[in-house]
Amino acid sequence: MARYDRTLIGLALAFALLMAANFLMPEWVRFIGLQTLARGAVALGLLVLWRTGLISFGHALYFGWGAYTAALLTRAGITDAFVLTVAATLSAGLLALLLGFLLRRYRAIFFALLNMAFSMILYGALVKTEALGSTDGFGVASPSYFGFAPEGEAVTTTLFAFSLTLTFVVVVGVHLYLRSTLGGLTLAIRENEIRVEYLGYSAERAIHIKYVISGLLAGFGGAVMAMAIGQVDPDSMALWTVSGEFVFITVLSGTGSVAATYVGALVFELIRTYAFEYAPHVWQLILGGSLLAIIMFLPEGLWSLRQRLARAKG
Amino acid sequence: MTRSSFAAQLLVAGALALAGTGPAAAKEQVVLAVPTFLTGAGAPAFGVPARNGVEVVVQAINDGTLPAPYDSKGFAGVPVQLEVYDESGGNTKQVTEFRNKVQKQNVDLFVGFTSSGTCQAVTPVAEELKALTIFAVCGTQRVFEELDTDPKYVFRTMSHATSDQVAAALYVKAKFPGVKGYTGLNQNYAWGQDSWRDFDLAMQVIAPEAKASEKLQWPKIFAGQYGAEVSALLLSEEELVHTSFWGGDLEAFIFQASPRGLFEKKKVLFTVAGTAVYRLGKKMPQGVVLGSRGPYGIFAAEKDDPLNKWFRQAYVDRFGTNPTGPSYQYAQGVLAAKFGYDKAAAANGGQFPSTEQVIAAMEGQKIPSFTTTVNLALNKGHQAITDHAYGVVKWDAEAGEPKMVDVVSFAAECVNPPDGVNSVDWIKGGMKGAKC
Amino acid sequence: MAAILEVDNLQKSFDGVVAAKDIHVSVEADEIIGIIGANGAGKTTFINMVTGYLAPSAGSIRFQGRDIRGLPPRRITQLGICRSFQVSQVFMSETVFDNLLTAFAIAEVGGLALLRPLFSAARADRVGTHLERYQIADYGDVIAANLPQGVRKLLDIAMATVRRPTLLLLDEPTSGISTEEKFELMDIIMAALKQDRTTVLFIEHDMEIVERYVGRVLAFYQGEIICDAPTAEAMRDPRVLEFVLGQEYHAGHRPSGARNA
Amino acid sequence: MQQLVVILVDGLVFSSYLFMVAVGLTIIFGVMKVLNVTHGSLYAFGAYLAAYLVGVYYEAGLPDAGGFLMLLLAPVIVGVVLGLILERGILRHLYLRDEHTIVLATFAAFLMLEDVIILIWGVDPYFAYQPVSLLGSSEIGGLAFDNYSLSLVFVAATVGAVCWYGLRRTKWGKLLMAVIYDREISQAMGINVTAVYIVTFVLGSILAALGGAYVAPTISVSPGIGVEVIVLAFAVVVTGGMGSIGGAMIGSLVVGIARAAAVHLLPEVELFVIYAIMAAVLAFRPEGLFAPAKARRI
Repeated sequence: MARYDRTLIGLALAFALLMAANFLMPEWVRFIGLQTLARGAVALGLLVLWRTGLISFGHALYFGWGAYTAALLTRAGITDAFVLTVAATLSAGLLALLLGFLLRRYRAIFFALLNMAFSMILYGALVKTEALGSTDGFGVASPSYFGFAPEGEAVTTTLFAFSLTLTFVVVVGVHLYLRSTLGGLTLAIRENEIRVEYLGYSAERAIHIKYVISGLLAGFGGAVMAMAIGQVDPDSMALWTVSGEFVFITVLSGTGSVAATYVGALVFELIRTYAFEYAPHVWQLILGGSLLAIIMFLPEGLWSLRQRLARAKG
Repeated sequence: MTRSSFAAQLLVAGALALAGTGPAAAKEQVVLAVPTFLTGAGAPAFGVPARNGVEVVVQAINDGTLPAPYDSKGFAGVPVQLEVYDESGGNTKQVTEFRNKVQKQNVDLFVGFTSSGTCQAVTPVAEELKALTIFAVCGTQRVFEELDTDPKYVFRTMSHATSDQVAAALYVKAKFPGVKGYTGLNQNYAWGQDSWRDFDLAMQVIAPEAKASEKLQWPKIFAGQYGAEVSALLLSEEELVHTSFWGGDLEAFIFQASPRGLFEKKKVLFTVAGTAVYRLGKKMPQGVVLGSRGPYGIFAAEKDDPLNKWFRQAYVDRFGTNPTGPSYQYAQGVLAAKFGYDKAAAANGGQFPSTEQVIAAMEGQKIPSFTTTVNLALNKGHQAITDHAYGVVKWDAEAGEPKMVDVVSFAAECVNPPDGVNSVDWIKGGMKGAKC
Repeated sequence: MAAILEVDNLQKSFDGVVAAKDIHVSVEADEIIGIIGANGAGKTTFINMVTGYLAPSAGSIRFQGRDIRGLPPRRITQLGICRSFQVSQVFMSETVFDNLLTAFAIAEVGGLALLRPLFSAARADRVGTHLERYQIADYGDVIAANLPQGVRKLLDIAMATVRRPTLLLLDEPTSGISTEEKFELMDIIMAALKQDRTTVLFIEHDMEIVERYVGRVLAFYQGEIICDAPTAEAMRDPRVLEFVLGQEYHAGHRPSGARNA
Repeated sequence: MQQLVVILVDGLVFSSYLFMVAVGLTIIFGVMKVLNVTHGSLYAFGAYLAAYLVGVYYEAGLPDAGGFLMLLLAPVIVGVVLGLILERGILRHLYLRDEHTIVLATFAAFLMLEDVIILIWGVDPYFAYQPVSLLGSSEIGGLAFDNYSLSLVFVAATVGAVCWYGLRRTKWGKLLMAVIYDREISQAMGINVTAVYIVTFVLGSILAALGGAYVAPTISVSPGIGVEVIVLAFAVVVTGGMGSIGGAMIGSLVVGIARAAAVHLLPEVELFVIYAIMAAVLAFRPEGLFAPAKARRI
């Protein structure tokens, strides 16, 4: 019981600190922060699935869906960040609900790859659609906040504050879900669906619920990313490699904690930024190399690192 | 890595960023960032020739060995530090990189960008961050016509893609007056879609008697296999084939179409094949029409201008191959930047100018370049119009290299809309005010 | 007294192979029924059909007067028919306590209630009493995977009964248990079930167990019920003697005897 | 009529290409239950080495026919060397981990190899057109087709036949099938699963590289050719049924002919054909056209 409370307190503290830091950090750091929040949200969704032993190699589907939903709304003249985010999140959740009826029947690698296949279909559709700028994508008007439209550096500061606040709500929500009975079912389902079924609950329904949650989170991440970048395009929103990055962040973070996901997302951003800055010709080599190193030497992800340190301290 | 060490990293990096944002006084060097494709499919066709072109020019600028009017050292006397970086990896990454370059690595200006999508993604950021950004290549006219209608920090030093297609249509009209029908083979992504749309529009105005095919080929970009497309083109009634293929797809298409006699059966019009013509050499099918997005690359081979002669020589000496379109286009962007800095410094009493002064010095100028004048005539003096040329490839046996014959050159004013007119509307409206 | 389970003319065949043929059974409340028969006689198939794991090819299954044929296992479970398994189906990597905690959680809540925390003091108490009832309280903190065979069996049955089922189907509760343990195990189970007056149907190979705990026997042979009678009577039934006990006394005793040696 | 013939020929050629590209992926998936993302890199390496060797070969002015041997030599070298490096160096350390971790590892390796290719061969494209020119062209349905592309059909058919025979009729194939059917049981039965995995991965790698090598003469071998292939191969494998060679064949034929038909009859949908077929299959038979329905625990 106490354990859970500590997580909540930790989250609240982190929230307060970051909110304060928002006004001190240089803009490029804040921008990395924004992307961390966006990708972290998707990874959090994958974490929820992973707790039942399922992983999706296609969540760029919901990420891109959310991003494009937000972008299309700004095209239609709706620029309120809150409306954009909620709409993107819900529409992605709805899509997940529909596909879930099919996907909930699959497990293990088949589940992962069927997701990937669906994300490719969205990618193909986007590239094909000239109205949506095909591979160029199109611009996203900078968001307003209940009528207030920031200028200059305030653009990112406000967006970060906004995203951070919603992220806090989302993370707490997911945390509460995970400690709930429904969330607790995850391990049971991972271990023995037959028993769960014979205790009177549908394992498939539990999985379906998780899938929808992961879809909602990915849509949320997509909206944040779209608003941060100011442009949506298939290659960086819906391509299969994007899904791969999300899985990487999830594995990098480990299933240990909801907070770890965001640390993982941040590490990912930093690796990429520095690889790109110091090795412009071989940045993929560095990126891939670090992925590989982490997979091989940190099987439990960063969280295990934290625990190891704790043990070391004694 | 642990949280604390992240914090450390962030603080350090943050400190760096803050430290950089000092006054521009006593400038020791101008940091010139050049984004272009160093990896991926864009690298051979665009990225590497472009980088090479820039390296040649920047070195000469720092040594002060360029011919007039660029014979002074550096930008406004300050040596240029070149930062070439990879343009591949998608817009999200490019926008992030752009911000990092400006805020973390204190880049003074950008010259480059090949992908239309990336240009569109970067434009608002450049304006937001007040970073001087000179687009050297990217084609789309949307940048200034839709996205950034009141540009301040963003320039483009070559005509946008519409002029490629207008010139192409004019060439068809001039050289194949009798053409009854034309079809298209274009990659199914923004560049291909826009290229066909503009060409088709221009043809409807310039050669209304010719009819566009009902069955246009839209292969996926990087598909690499075009057997079926070649068959379909061989079977089509239209005698003219328009294609905006580039890079590996272009070369693959040529390898797959040549043995099947497509280039003998049909008149094929390549709008951007200039990039491949030297590399393919003898394998380049004879008698095809091609353009290089302007009087660049092979079209500049015989252009007898001191600046151009110097560039070709320096480039060949250094890399052993001839400069292609992108080499010229990127180098041209650098020239424009030097022009702006030098002029602004002069106006500033020899003092190193602020970015805003450079912009003021560039807006609306006619900047001399290798084979054309970069006339910043459109969109409040930020969008250049440049000359254009199309011709037919012929293998010159004794010279041992390809040549352009039947070249038709087009004045910038002939293939570009007048200021204030949206290019697509301009074509639809019958290209009023074109001075040919 | 009214029958709670009525099975009429139940049929099942797996592409050609007949696993159940016109089975008629009527079970009354509070009965303790033993199902005997050689391996492959159709015993488990019968349980699987009653609990919705397999869909019958034909026939009807009525529980407390309502037709439950074709319902998914979870619905049937919710209606009050629970089962245990030949191979214990527990959450191997969790402790005995957590196994039951999860079991109670699923059994107790439906719909939005699922969003309440998994752990609650009240629920913990219920787990405690349940552990006591099956006399496995000492094992509360042991990971299921490390449990002795017999205890895991008990845990499996304990989990099957968290819903206080009206009808409980046990699939070979004593399989893999040595003879001397068997009786102890069955005593615990039966005692626990009596408290809830649960009607029990269980598959058993060991006739001593059957004779000791069961009032009525269903003997299966090649998918058919060849005998449905009070235990003593069934034990004398010629067909049972020929088709079931003939092997059963071997199947039932030799292995356990071997274990003793 | 003529059009029909041409569609069939184009379709067959493209199907063969798809099969060559997909077969390696599906074999590795079938046995190891791993989506091998490095498949694209292996394809690219095959293409590069083949193009390089062919170039060197004809530079040396050796007899024409020998150039084709290079197209077979290259994939063997790539498959054995790179395949072993990947399997021994990376994958084998991960077999005890979740399947998706292994997929992720191949994804990481793929990223690295993209740059390694550039480090080895630079960004300038390699051309190996000689084999195509040598074989000349012939006329079918009034159209010229280059014999090299036509020969692709026979190569693909041979590869398919050999794989089929190898799996159904040889001892190794039976072991493989056993492992495909149930890893644990076969281990218990004393099958050396490790050895099976090594052989499978090297085999799959050789096939991937063969795809690249055989296509090399018809394309411009340049950076990024591997990325597209992963997507294409994956689409085919999903359509046909993951892990089934028959599935890969059916998938290739369906996709290939459908695409050719689209190009000739309704070109504007070409890009979407592959995805559309995949979507349809997923909607109605998610386990693919060919693969047996996967047994589920409930």
